[in-house]
Amino acid sequence: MRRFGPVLVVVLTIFALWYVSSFLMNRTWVMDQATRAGTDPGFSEVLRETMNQDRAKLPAPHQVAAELYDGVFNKKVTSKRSLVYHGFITFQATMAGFALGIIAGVALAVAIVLSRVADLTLMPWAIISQTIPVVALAPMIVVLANAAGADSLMVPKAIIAGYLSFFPVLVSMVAGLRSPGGMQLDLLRTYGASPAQVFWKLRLPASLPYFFASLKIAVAASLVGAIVGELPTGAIAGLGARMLIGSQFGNPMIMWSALFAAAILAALLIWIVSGVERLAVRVMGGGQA
Amino acid sequence: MMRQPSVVMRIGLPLGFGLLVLILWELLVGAFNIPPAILPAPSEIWAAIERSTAILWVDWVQTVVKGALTGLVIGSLAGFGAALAIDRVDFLRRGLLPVANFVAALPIVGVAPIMVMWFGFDWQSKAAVVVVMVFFPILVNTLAGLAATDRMQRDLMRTYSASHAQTLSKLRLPAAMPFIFNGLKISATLALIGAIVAEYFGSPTKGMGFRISTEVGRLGIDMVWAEIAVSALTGTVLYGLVVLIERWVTFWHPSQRRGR
Amino acid sequence: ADDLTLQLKWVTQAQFGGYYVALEKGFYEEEDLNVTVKPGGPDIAPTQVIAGGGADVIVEWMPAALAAREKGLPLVNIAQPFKSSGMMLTCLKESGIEGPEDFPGNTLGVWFFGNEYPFLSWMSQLGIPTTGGADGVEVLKQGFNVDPLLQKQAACISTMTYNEFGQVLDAGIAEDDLVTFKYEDQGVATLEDGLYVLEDTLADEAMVDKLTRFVRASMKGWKYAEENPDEAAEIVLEYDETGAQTEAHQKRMMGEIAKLTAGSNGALDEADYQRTVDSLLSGGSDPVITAQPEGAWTHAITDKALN
Amino acid sequence: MEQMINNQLSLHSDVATAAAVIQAQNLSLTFQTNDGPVHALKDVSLDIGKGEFVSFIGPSGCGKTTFLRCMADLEHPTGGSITVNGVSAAEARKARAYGYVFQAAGLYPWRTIGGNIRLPLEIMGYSKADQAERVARVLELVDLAGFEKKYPWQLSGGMQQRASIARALAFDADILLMDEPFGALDEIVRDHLNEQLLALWARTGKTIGFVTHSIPEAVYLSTKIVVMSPRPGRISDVIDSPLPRERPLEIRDTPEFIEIAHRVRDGLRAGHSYDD
Amino acid sequence: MEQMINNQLSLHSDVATAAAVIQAQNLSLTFQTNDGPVHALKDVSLDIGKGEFVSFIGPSGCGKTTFLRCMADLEHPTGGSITVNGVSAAEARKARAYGYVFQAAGLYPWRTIGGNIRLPLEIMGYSKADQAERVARVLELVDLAGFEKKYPWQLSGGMQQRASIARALAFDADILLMDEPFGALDEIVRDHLNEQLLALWARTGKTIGFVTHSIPEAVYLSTKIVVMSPRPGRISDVIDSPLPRERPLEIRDTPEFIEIAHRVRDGLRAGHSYDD
Ligand SMILES: Nc1ncnc2c1ncn2[C@@H]1O[C@H](COP(=O)(O)OP(=O)(O)OP(=O)(O)O)[C@@H](O)[C@H]1O
Ligand SMILES: Nc1ncnc2c1ncn2[C@@H]1O[C@H](COP(=O)(O)OP(=O)(O)OP(=O)(O)O)[C@@H](O)[C@H]1O
Ligand SMILES: Cc1ncc(C[n+]2csc(CCO)c2C)c(N)n1
Ligand SMILES: [Mg+2]
Ligand SMILES: [Mg+2]
Repeated sequence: MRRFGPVLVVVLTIFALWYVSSFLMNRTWVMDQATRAGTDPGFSEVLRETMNQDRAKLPAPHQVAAELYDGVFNKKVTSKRSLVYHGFITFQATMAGFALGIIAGVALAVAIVLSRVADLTLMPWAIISQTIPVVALAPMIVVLANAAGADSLMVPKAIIAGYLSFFPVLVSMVAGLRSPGGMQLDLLRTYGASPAQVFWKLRLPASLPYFFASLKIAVAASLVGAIVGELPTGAIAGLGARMLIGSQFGNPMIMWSALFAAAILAALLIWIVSGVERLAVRVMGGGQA
Repeated sequence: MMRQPSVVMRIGLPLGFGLLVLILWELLVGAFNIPPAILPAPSEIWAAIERSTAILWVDWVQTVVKGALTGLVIGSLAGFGAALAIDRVDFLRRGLLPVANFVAALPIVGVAPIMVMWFGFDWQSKAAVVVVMVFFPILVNTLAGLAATDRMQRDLMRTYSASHAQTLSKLRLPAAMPFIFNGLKISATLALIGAIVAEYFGSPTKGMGFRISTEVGRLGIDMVWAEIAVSALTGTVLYGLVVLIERWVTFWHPSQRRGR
Repeated sequence: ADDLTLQLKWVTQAQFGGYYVALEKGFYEEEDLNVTVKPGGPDIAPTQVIAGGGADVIVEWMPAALAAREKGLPLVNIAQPFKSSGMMLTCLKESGIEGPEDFPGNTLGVWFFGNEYPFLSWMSQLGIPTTGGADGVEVLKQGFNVDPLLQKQAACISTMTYNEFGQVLDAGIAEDDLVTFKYEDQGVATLEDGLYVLEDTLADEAMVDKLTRFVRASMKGWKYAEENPDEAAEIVLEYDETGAQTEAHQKRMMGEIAKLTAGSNGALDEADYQRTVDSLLSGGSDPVITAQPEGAWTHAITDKALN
Repeated sequence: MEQMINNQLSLHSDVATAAAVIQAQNLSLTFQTNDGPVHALKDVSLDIGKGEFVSFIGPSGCGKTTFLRCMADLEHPTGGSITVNGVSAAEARKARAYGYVFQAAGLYPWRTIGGNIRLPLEIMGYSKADQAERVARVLELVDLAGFEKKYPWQLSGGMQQRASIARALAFDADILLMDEPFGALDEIVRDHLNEQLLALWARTGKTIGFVTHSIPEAVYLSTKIVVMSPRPGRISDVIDSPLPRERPLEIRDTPEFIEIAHRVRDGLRAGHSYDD
Repeated sequence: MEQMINNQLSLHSDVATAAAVIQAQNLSLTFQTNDGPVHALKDVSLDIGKGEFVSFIGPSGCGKTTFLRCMADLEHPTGGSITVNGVSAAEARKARAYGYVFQAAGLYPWRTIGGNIRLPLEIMGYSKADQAERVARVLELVDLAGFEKKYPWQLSGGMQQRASIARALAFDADILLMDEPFGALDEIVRDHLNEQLLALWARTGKTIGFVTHSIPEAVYLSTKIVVMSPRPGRISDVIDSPLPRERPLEIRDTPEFIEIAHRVRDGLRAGHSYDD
């Protein structure tokens, strides 16, 4: 209770604010409609109307909750109306992109740390790569992946997700592989250790805390990438596609529920990764704090 | 230990690499006869840039100056302020932080249409998207930074019986600066991307995101790349600017000084 | 069976009912074709997909196809299942707009991404600048939904008879509260959903044969969809993998689409083509296309397919 | 033995209470750690009179730092009580009674040496002119004149340590608590600073608590030497020095000095497990 | 005075060269820093014979660490030459001639104490059985038996320091270089480890280079004491100890001991600016 008390209070406060905002934001539409119909609704009527609008500017919390519950629990998980189904499709692309991002990030970091030239040439471009809007590249990635003969829609989605997630891994791994101080390196020099030994016995273990710390950011970035990638891949399935179709076909509740489902999925992924991190830190004998 | 690379190397090598890629790109596009609708050659992109500087400028002002920078400033200040509040009131830390965490996980693709619905088509909605995007990195990094003082540094302040404000201004904020700048570096790139993506969901007939999404449909891929180039250049300059200010502000941090 | 890929212009919906019916009812199979239908979406330009080799045939609007042709992508119309245009501008009556002469000073929502050409040529024919100001119209790049009208961010928005217009009504705005301008009625209609291929595909005998069978089967699908709109809508719903579409909406869309396909046997009507081209050429200072296109359409396929 | 110490302590209290500045009564502090509780201090009682120079000596981990931190209200005892100037340690801290020198220098890297020394003066609201004057004076005192504008990381470890001492001396705290302030210094510098510290003490009449690992240092400086032993941390001996307040360096060769040093060494040795 | 030292040095060289393990000739090392060059070592010449125990003492920043690092090829001299076992320092390093104890413990936090000690053994390819046997032996030697499975941060500073000494003793290096290894330890533990170190030295006949700030420690341990002075870092005195190799702790009260200590102190004092 001590732990959840504050969260509860804050969440309740947010809900209260949310309800008030819902009322205020949705009222315009209700009043407009009344004007068009030539009626003059009382306050309680307006209140009721604002709380249950199909196309609310800001749906009330209970509406979103109901839609989420419906999408998650009231549908067979294999049904294409199930949020679990779409969440899983997005999850798959996220994981594929995450793996791609980790591999690319680690590989680049190793190259950058081992080679001065790679450092000076690649690092600026890694930064520049992140200033390019993915949405602009996405269609080209889709077309090129297509042209390269990838017939699964997973491939371009995973590439886009990987594109977003490799960077945090790269930055952290570079910092981590460089983290051993002068004395730690000198120690191995006095042993006449080979460069490979320095890498395996010092740099790599020293980088692991940095690596795990970056995974949380990377997995969130990967999810965003997967969702962004679901728009130009034909918006066929996945949370991103559902958001878009919900919005396009005048069913914003579908969009809101997909949006919250995505946030919950992200929270879940981050929570799992943090768990893995804690476990790894324990195994690595860390946890000084 | 390692010698500091000269400025020539630091600029020449990445530039050389970039040039190499451009040349290869140009040659490959020529050799494989790749249609410009898929991938225009760098020379064509450059031609588009020269041809459309006026349009590029208008788009840049709309997206970068009005959307991204406004959002970046507001979002950073908001994140910073929230961090100070959360830091001051433990109740908020335990209550607001998990919620903020959750909000940060909302994907931009979903947030953008809502912001357009709420704040209209013009730059205000783009700035709002940027605010949402940069708020969290700044918040988290500032909080981490405020916690980055070691016990002895804080105890010293205790022995002086310094007030909360004094401890903040003389110890914790200076110590937090490296973290805050890390957050700013992330935010600077996010801000651009956020402003551009938001334009996909409704915009006036100018802006980098508007141009990109429109020109793809018109097969003006050279123009798309021109905007991408402008975006990359802007992002890099923005990032570099943050790095420069960081150097100046956190000169004392070990990462900013080699040797001693 | 011969493989063939069709890239749609937008997401799975009754707008493309004929192709889905042909797929579901086995009309393609009967022609010994193995057709893959790729839905579109925002950020997918069918012209770019076909240029990249991602599709053999695309569904595209003629203005975008001709504009791409001028950009050097040699697209050729091989069939035109849509006879009339479903595009219109829908305005709130309370905005005070009664006719095109009332547009100046107002904000209008327009789809871009290649869909803006009909609007732009209409405005240039009306002589209304699209750069804002008191005598011009303020143009908004409209997103994927009808919110701008509901939120009164624009006086008018672009709608399709078969899709967005219904959404406006569903949202609770009565038809009486709306003023609509159909492009057809304004005499500025341009040809919509046609089938396009790259020119060099037509030089290949085997491909021509394949396309012939494809068009034949597709038109069979369209006829079936026109006659059985509800079943066609059900089929479309089957293929919508997002599960976000509703039956009512797709049934209505199919009904409206049937009105647009009515009157086309699949072959391009040269007069319609010329009207479209003229409209696009008349864009004043900034026409969509600058010269009469050559070889932008062929009857070669439909002639074989429909006889 | 415990009996004896207690006797001695209570005896001692009677003498000193009149002007007692710091009074610890049955002080205990237990840290809760993952491996179980650590009894850093257990039933420690001690009185420190006004103007005394008290050294704390004992094996690593016996609770010297913890004791000093309790005095300065940096650690909250889990048992017993501690009063400073008749009020609680917290109130004394808020009244800015302490100058504290930590075991490590702990200078703020974003401030110059001068800026670091100025820090407490800024916080306590000294005037600009007063600040400048004081900074110059204490820099002189620790032989760092001319280094005012350097940053901490531009100085050697020993110089940093001296700067942190200067920082604690810059303002007028009644009580000076120093945790191994001279640990990083070589013998010559150490001797020099020892002399300086004695002179300062004589001049200002501050009450000083001083942790050290060096027996000669403890004997040379103190009016009272507190020997501590570990697990749990407690006081094993309190030695009142008979040496005069005036102490030239040569006093270290006198028989009295050597005798006290012997007693301290014996007390220390008792805290270790080596049987030699 | 300089003349005198040089004389003494060259004289000394003649005696020791026969079995010289480390020979430094006019060694200089200048660091280029933002503030201009720092002359850490200047024209330093020294011969260390096989089986000698050489202590380096001198004020903070006089170049002791730098000199030791040059011997171990961790720093590249900017002038002069250094040979180890007749080959260059780099070759000697690659031949794994050194055991080095750094000024700070520098244990790898992700390895247990046992794992840290095993590190050099893994790198040098000792067999698993041999590794286990050696780890157990050196842990015993530094009184850390039972702590093999603990992580460094679970140990006090002094214990960490001892673990790092164990790490350097685990493998068979001819030359042991120790940079203030006992700095963080209290006097009693220090005495104990001094004895242990002397015993180990007597048993193995290793050549030892040892940096310390403590005069008694230097005199107690060494066969040769090198006194250094700063700015620029140079050798100001080399004292060959006449004390016997067998040294009980009580030797520290003998007149010979006190006399050598005096000479070291004088040499040290010359390196400081204090005029007392
Ligand atoms: N924050 C803490 N959490 C847990 N245990 C602690 C903490 N601080 C100190 N200890 C433990 O309390 C005991 C006393 O520590 P303290 O720092 O007072 O020793 P000390 O006498 O100052 O030693 P040293 O001479 O090494 O500085 C030690 O066993 C130490 O491990
Ligand atoms: N990497 C470096 N860059 C620049 N100057 C250095 C570097 N390392 C050492 N110095 C300088 O060289 C001089 C000698 O340093 P060194 O560490 O050898 O001193 P020391 O005798 O070991 O001192 P201490 O007793 O404090 O350990 C010092 O003035 C120091 O500031
Ligand atoms: C950027 C962009 N905006 C809107 C559409 C909409 N659109 C394309 S075809 C069509 C007909 C009805 O569905 C509609 C509405 C788009 N494709 N791309
Ligand atoms: Mg301590
Ligand atoms: Mg040193």
